Amino acid sequence: MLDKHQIARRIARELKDGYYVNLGIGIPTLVANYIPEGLNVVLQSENGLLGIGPFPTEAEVDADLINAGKQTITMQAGSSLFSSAESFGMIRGEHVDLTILGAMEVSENGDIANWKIPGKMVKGMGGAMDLVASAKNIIVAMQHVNREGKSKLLKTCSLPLTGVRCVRKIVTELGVLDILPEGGFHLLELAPGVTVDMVRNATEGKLTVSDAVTEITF
Amino acid sequence: MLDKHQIARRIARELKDGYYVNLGIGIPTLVANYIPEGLNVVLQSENGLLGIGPFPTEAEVDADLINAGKQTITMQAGSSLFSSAESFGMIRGEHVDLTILGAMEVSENGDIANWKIPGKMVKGMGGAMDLVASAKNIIVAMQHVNREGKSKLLKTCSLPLTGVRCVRKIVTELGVLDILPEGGFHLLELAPGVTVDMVRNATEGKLTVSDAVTEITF
Amino acid sequence: MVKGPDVAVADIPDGAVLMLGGFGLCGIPENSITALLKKGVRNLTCISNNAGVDDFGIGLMLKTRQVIKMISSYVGENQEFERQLLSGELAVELIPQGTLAERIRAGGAGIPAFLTPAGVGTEVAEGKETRDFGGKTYLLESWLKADFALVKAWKGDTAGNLIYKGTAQNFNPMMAAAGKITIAEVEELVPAGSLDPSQIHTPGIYVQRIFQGSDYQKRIEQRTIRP
Amino acid sequence: MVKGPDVAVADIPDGAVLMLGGFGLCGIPENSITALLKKGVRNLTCISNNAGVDDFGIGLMLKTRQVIKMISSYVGENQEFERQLLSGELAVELIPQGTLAERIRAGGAGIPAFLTPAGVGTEVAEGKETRDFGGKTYLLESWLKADFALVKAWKGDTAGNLIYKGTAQNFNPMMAAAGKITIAEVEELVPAGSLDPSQIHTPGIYVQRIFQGSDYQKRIEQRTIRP
Repeated sequence: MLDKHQIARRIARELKDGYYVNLGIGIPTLVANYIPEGLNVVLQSENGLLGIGPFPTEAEVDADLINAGKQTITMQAGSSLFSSAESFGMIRGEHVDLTILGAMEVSENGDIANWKIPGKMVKGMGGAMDLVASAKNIIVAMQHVNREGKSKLLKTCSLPLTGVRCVRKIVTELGVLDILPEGGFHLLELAPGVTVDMVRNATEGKLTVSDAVTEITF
Repeated sequence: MLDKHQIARRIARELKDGYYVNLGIGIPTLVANYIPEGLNVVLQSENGLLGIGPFPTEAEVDADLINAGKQTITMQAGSSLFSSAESFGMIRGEHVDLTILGAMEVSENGDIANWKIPGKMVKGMGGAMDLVASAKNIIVAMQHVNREGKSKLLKTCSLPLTGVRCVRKIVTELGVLDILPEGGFHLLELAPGVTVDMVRNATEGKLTVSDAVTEITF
Repeated sequence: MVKGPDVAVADIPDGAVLMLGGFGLCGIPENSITALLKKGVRNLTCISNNAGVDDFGIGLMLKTRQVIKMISSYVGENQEFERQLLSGELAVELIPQGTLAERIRAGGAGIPAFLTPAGVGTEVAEGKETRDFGGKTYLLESWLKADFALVKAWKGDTAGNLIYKGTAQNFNPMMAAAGKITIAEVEELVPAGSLDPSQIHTPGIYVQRIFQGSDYQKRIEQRTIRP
Repeated sequence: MVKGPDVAVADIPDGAVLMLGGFGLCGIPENSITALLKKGVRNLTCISNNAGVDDFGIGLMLKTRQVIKMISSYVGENQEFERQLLSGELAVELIPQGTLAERIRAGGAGIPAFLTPAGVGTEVAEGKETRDFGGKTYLLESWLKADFALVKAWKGDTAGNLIYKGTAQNFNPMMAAAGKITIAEVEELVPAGSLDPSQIHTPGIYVQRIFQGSDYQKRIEQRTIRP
């Protein structure tokens, strides 16, 4: 099984040279730590920055420079700063190559729910609905099952949706799955120590298995 | 009768302190020469500048600094430069206090025609349609009659329209006229040597005359 | 130019619709918020991406119950907010962040409505007109305007031009354009002509009142340090 | 980064839809136009506020009959243009300047349609859907995109960030965002990290190819001097 750092590390392999990438809060943020050497990847922060750098040293901390998770950050060489309207213009206009975000549920047709649990406090969707409605390519980092052991990869989402038919790929503690254009989860890779049956048991939605399932190695 | 400089000079009296003003090509451009002393008026150029200054000296000429009439210009202190989208956002959003432009015809309900003569070469409307559709206040500088002596202040415009029900005030060689909210030209001021009858003869549209018509003096 | 925050907000009436710039606590109009607290104006509708934290930003105005409605994209950092929302004292309208940014931009730019894909197929789409365009479905969203916009910039000049620092730009430029009256507070106010015209983020035409603020706290929500 | 204009435009095919930045002759992509002339690509649709003059800018491509359609707001400085238009060799679509700017902005920002008051009650409104909003009538206008956008900036860096000079900004930033492939030529190309991130007019994400141009003529249409 993968821990959250390994999920991030596996997702980082999907990055390509020259990609502009938006990383959501949580596991997706960790992907920045595993960008392969030599790849030029520019991270977009929807609050108005292209070119997120590493977290600052104590001396570098600047209250006027934060990411969408409100963490203090630095800028890479070649960065640019802009308004939220420009930032979401970039996102809506499909200029960002890849969006990586977390999810509470994903359905077999690529619907995603990650912003609201009815009956609990509503915090708001932030930029998630804009991101999922417009991303050219979406990878979801999530747990395959919830704390009660129930699948989060479903036939249809039970929670209020964030977006429809948008997720392309999912990386969980159990493995890597595509969502097929015609619908259905398609298992591609297994985490170390995980069997196809374990994935099958943890997946409520329709699951097919690649003829060439491989084990994820680091 | 007023010459074009006097028309500009009379229009300049409509300016108020703190106004942002867009000046069209031709007579409106001359208004800049007659801004009353002590008034802070900021001129907007729809190609992306707030704060047009005087024409440059030979040494100051900069090909990258022009107005909407493609003339070389300078900038005032406190200027700002921006894109055409921002510029027309300003115009459409009614942030510009006053638009002064020329016209070929104006109708008694405030319609304006100033961009196209069928059968002649079509040059395009430029920014005129955006300006007249959104201006909070529009003053037209124009000739009362054409070269054949026919009125250009009409019941309805004969030329293709630039905008509808938008003109508020007209200054011609003969005088100053408002367009009433209910329709109709309303004569307020006469140019030196001009009589009410002369204006009446030169105005095809409905004309009413103020009880207190004054003569324009400079 | 006005003397300070108290003069700047003096005529904001009870029941006004306000826009307040900032993302989280970054780039918020600290001085104007303090002046609104002092003035005690009530029944405010606040359009702001976030609602501050319990003891800073808009959170302070929630504590004093001056706000009756929030229009935001994310409000998850505030316990008093939660309490008032659950008790029905406070109304909240949640809008996707990009739609919020664009609706405010549309308000300033004179565009009453536009199409966006954000929220299609979700509860955000309920009751909204949809349109298909090139095989994709979009929602028709309308502009947002405010009686007063309160924005915060780094530098400003006496002509009202504003320059923001870092990611403190966020919602401030669109809000500056979408306020009937826009009140800008800046860390440094300079004479017109001191700023480079090509570096202005908010042209002065959008700003009706400007003052130099003081005592900026610039609180940090998630101080994250590299080892 | 590409080596120069010839490489930058090498894959622009016959029949492509281009956007070309500039207002009049101010801020036009001089080097890219020269490369297109050399390449001899034909049947182009050009979206540009103006059509150049007889012997400069897009006018040069009209002379060589490389353009079959212009989409512009004002085309009144060009006799060859007039001749081709009257003879039916050239198609032209005239769009109000603000609508043109906003349609291009919408193309880059993923907004398929929006409402604008410009042109209501005129021949521009013919065949278009209208909407009333708050007692005023608006036209529904759609986005514009291009296969290639050719823009010109003052400074640029190797990350594709652009800074424009004076009023040479005009249509360039929106076109940079609305081109599937955006080719930027700059007067000075500097390494990434040399430009202040808060002064970037066009973020590098919009620019696919950038090169340092040469031999800029920067013609002036109306040289107007103060005595």
